[in-house]
Amino acid sequence: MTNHDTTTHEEHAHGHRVVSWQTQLAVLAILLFFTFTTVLFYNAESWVENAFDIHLPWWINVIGAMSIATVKALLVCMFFMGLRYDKALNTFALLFCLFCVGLFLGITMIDLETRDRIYTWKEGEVALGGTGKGLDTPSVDARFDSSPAPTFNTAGLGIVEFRRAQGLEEAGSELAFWTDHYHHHAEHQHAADINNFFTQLGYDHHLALPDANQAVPRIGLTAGLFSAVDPTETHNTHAADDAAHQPAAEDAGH
Amino acid sequence: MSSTDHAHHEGESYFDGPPGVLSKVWQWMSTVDHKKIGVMYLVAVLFMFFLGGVSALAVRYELLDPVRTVETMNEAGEMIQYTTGERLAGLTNIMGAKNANEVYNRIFTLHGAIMVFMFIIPSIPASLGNFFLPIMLGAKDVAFPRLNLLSWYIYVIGCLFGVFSILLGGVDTGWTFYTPYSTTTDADHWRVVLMILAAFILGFSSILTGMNFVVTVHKLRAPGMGWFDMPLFIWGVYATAIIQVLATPVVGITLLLLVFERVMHIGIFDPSMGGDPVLYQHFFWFYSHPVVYVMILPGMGIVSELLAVHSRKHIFGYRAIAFSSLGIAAVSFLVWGHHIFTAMGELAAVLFSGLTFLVAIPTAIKVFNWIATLYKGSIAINTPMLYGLIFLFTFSIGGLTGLPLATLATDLHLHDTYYVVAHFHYTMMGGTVMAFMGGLHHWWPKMFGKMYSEKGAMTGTVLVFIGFNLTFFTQFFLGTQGMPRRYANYVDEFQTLHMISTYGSWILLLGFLVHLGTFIVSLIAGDKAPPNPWGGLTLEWETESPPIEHNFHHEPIVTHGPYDFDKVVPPHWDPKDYPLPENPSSH
Amino acid sequence: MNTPTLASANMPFFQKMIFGDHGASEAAAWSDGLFMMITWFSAFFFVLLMGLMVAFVIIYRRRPGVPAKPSPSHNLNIEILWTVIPSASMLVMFVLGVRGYAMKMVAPDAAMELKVDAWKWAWKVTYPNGASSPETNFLSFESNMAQLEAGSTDPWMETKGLEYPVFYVPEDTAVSLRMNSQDVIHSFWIPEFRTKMDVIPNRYTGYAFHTPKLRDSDSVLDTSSMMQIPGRDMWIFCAEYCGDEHSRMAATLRVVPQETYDAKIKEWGQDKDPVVLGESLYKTMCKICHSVDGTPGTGPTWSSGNGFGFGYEAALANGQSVMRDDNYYRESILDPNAKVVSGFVPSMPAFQGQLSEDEIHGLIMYIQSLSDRNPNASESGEDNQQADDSAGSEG
Amino acid sequence: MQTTLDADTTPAPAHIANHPTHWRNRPFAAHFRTRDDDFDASKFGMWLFLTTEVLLFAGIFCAYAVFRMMYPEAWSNGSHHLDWRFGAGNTVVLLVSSWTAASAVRCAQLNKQKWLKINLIITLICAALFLFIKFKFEYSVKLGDGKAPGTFFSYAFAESPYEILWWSLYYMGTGLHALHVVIGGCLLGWVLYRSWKYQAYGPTEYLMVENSALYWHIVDLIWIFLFPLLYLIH
Repeated sequence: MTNHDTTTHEEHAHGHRVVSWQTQLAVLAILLFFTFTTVLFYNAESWVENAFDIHLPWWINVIGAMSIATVKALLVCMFFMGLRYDKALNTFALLFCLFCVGLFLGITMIDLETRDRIYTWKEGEVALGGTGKGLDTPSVDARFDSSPAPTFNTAGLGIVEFRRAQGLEEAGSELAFWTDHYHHHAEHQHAADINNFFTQLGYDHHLALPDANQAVPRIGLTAGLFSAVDPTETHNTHAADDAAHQPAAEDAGH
Repeated sequence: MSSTDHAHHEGESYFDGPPGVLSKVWQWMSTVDHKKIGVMYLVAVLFMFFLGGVSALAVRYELLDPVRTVETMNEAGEMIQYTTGERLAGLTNIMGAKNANEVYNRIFTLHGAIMVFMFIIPSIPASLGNFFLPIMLGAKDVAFPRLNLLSWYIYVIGCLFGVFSILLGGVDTGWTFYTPYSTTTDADHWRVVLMILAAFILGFSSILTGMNFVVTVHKLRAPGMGWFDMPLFIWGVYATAIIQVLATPVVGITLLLLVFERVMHIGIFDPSMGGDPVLYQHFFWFYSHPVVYVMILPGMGIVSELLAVHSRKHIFGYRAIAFSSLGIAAVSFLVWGHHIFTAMGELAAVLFSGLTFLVAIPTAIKVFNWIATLYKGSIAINTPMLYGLIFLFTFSIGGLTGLPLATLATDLHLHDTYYVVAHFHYTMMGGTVMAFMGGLHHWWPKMFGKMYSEKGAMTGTVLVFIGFNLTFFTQFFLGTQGMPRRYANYVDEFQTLHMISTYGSWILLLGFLVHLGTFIVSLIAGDKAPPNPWGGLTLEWETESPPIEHNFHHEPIVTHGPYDFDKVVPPHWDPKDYPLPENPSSH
Repeated sequence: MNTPTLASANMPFFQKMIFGDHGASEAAAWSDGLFMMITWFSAFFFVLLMGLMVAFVIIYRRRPGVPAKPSPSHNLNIEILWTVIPSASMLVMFVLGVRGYAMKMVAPDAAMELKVDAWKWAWKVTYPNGASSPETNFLSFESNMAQLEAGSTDPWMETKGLEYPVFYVPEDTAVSLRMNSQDVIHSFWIPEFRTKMDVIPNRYTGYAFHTPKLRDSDSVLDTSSMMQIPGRDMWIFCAEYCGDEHSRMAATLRVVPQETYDAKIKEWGQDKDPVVLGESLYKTMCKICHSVDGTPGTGPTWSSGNGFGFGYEAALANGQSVMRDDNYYRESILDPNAKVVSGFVPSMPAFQGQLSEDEIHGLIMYIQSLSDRNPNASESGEDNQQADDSAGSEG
Repeated sequence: MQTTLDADTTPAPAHIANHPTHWRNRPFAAHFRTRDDDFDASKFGMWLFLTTEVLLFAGIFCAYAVFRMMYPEAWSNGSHHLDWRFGAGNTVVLLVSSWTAASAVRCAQLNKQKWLKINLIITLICAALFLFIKFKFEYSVKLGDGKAPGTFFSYAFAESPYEILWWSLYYMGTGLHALHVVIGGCLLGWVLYRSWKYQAYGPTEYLMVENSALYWHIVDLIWIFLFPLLYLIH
């Protein structure tokens, strides 16, 4: 049986390459290393911006993360999926599919990006949902309720604005609303800062810069869209922000 | 080709089953034989064609005259109000619609959805392709026979979803499901979701069939059959299958997002939440434009077969036709934007206009080659050939009328008008359906072992040709003169053209009924078909009519090309029917 | 009847057969020319190919006992030729197409900008001075023939739902459109200008055209003065499928002399009696869904009777009921989905930001005037009370 | 060398070795000429299927790219609601599982029945771990906060009106991916079951292992891109 087994295998190995365990392990190690690298890159970038008050352009962030992801994907395809040892046809199928993905993404974005090339007024949102704001979640009877999702009347608002208005109403005042927010939700809101390696080492340097072009955003980036309160400009909420920030960071730290 | 010796043991044809109705039914329902699955597809697809055809006739019937609501004085001096021309108003209550317009909207949507998703996409590849692709390759079956059966079942389940949605009243979104209309209309009912899911499920069937065919062509060609020894039908189906595999998943995710959009307003395509309705159109047409080539490429393949076999002539420019199939498949992924010219940015519109013209080039090459094939042939005028010639006629019109649609300046006028409707029907019906009918007649003796009445079939063909042109040629003028599509009602001055169009649809119906009758008579009382009634040289003519269980008695070995009529005597040669070439060795 | 016509004389036969009339602007005429060029090009090749096909079929038809002669199976030169010729012609079409596209899309600097709003199922054009046209035309899908069939001699036989707004534009002027939809996608098509563009909810789209000079024969009926005035009517159609009344989402574009246009715009900008204002708004914006004579439509009728109308209780879809008063109508205009009447689907777009206070007031006044519980009516309270009772017992 | 050393030399019990499902007893599909043809065809078919998976997710990636371009502030706000530690943890889990899946193929090729099973079990544990992290630490917390897709959204503190799109795409992308994790887990579970019960896979018959592993790798591949797009890019 052993004999038979070995011969079968050798014949077989002739046609289909068996990848050695050393190679596989090495590939895993490289993949884990790249995962670490990309996380480090992300953290370093956030930290650099915070610590030195620099606005890194957005593409550094994108290019860094995506090129590492591409290398990782390449490794998985070549070694784990065996394309390196496989028939070229399979690689060709994958490449042609990626070509189609590229076309799909590329040309769709060309259209959506260049609507304003002749008239700038063609580019943007007229208003959320157009001038009609027809968010169709009216409060109607069961006959019209075909969706499992909650139906409610947003009174012409978008859902996000509607929920904010609701929250404000429940909190009673703007200050209570934001205090509540920074006490209970700080860990989510400040994930970038709290979870930063460097921040945890003690380099805490919180900035509030409403600039859409910076790589790391801050609270209130689009606060102007809401009439309720603009935390980047309101001194009170800043205080609440900083006060809430420290204990949250400690919580996350341990 | 291979030597098929007549001394072989008598094989059973593929549809000789066990005795007993139940066991026969079970045998068909559980079969993995590509021929049975092909026939099952044929039946299902023709049923869907019937449903889609009925809704088309209803659409034309409604448009026979414009709706006129008139308030006037009667003899007694009372003001009376009456409405004429709402011919489908009787269906309002039956369909649970709000008014006669909605009935019309639902019916044209059903026509589009059924014809596109349930008839024309699977029509040729899944029925004739399934039946003949392995035989023409000299294989015993497709690469994954069980997957093949699965994709039939998925197709049937998808159709059932669609039919169920129709029974619940139908949907009025248009087959394109454009947002935000499709996410807000009929908010009181699940049937729109059902129809979207039907298209989603049918997509799976399409993907599996495509995968199966690509692998079959790659791995199961008979010994001696190189890539350029494949019949052109195979090339067409192969190019189709590639598109099916690569384009369909995108519509899968699109429809999935649309379902979630409808049931919980995720907002991707919903402008009221910041989404972009034109993004939906990009998503949708990235699939649905390539899919029109899924519809037409196998038809082009069939026409290549018909013209070569029935004029006993080597197809002109074999490689040009084969490569243009692949070329069309490749370019089809670049041109979806011409469906969105009136909604997209100017730069992208110019880009897409240029790319769209690229498609015309391989298509033109094909047409030139087909015409050149006829040169110095020995042309038989029978039903399949007639359909081949009709294809050339109607498809040329369809293709040429596409030029003003690719040209930006003229498209702004013609977009979303009856001109587009006419163009689309000239390519899809005048192209695919004519090729499908031609292929069906061409291979009918092979599939069912019975000859059909040539007289009956010819009558049907002529009626279909006349009816088709009456129905759709008028619509070009409607479009250029200002008739928008999807209108339940129209300006009076269009009435004459609409009437001609509707009368044409009745002739078309008559033609298809004659065909149906001919086929039924053939099945019941047709003469037994010889193995090679047309003198074809491809492998399907080397086996019995109908083929035996595993297609061939011996694995065929290919020794000549599929169209070497001037070199080779076809198998099962009948000298009365097929005189030898004067100089067989001249090539 | 001054239904816009798409037909005119003095055109080449085929062009007349295809388009019915000259394109009304230079860009339109140019694209017609391009279309005809492509059509003649196509016709040439079509006739050539079909001629060859028929000739081959006849010449090389199968004759018993006569086999086909061997012939070449490919010819590189001829194949290159018939690849290059279509490619080159298509390049020409592409370039000309882009040029015509630019003519239709790019407005001259001095163009008059009109704001177009669309919703299910009506158009509204707002002029630079903020006015919008209150005028409607007895445009109809109904023809003289239908009148004759009905045996009517009344030239003003009114037909239901067949009034469409009339948008005035001055002759010989560049006009640029800035369009936005309030609900679903529509498409603003003026066939005579040979151009259309989708009207999309969340962004502006638009195109431009140059209105033609009026010809001596151009004359239309001004429904506000009931006089024939110089002018030319053109259809506006919605070309993107938008629902039930898609096929009735039409309007008239009326090209008039500059002075007529100026006078009209000035008149519309002035204050009006609220009820008259409301009625004109009704005819241009609301009529497609709401009737004023009790006939059922997409939305509830505004006339009283059967529990509808001002001053009557409305049963809502959520089981509650509400009195149809000023506030109710105001809310329903601005936020239609807040209270949906039982039996109707919530499909009305919100008109918040679309109507001025005066216009909302005018609409409510008009709605009141349609009710037998009109609080402004001069009848005594007793009559109203009686009407209440009868309505109550019926309901 | 190591191949013979590590190979499973213990003979299988007779009832397994003689079972028609045992890898030695499995014929290839009759319509192919050789076993290699059958294998290559099936693998090519699998690759075609994988391309469809890639294109399926292309829709999500395209929507992501488009809305990131249109509403950069919503996207950066959204991504800061996600904690990279869970994303990175899940990446590690999936990479390890991908490695064990690849090892499982190697073990089948070399007839190492025991290690085949161990590798498959580790892969399945990783799949479960991935889903556990996803649902326990991410979905449930976020849904609890009201950061839900569509009309389920009830989070009062969103910074941009378009953040709801971010959450919709987050749930569509990761949800669809989680669905693929489940499907891949089922495939590998089926392989494990047959391997356990019949020793169904060995040097001549490991196609099912290979194809399931390929599917699992594509799940991993998609996550390799989803992770930076959702958690790191901002």
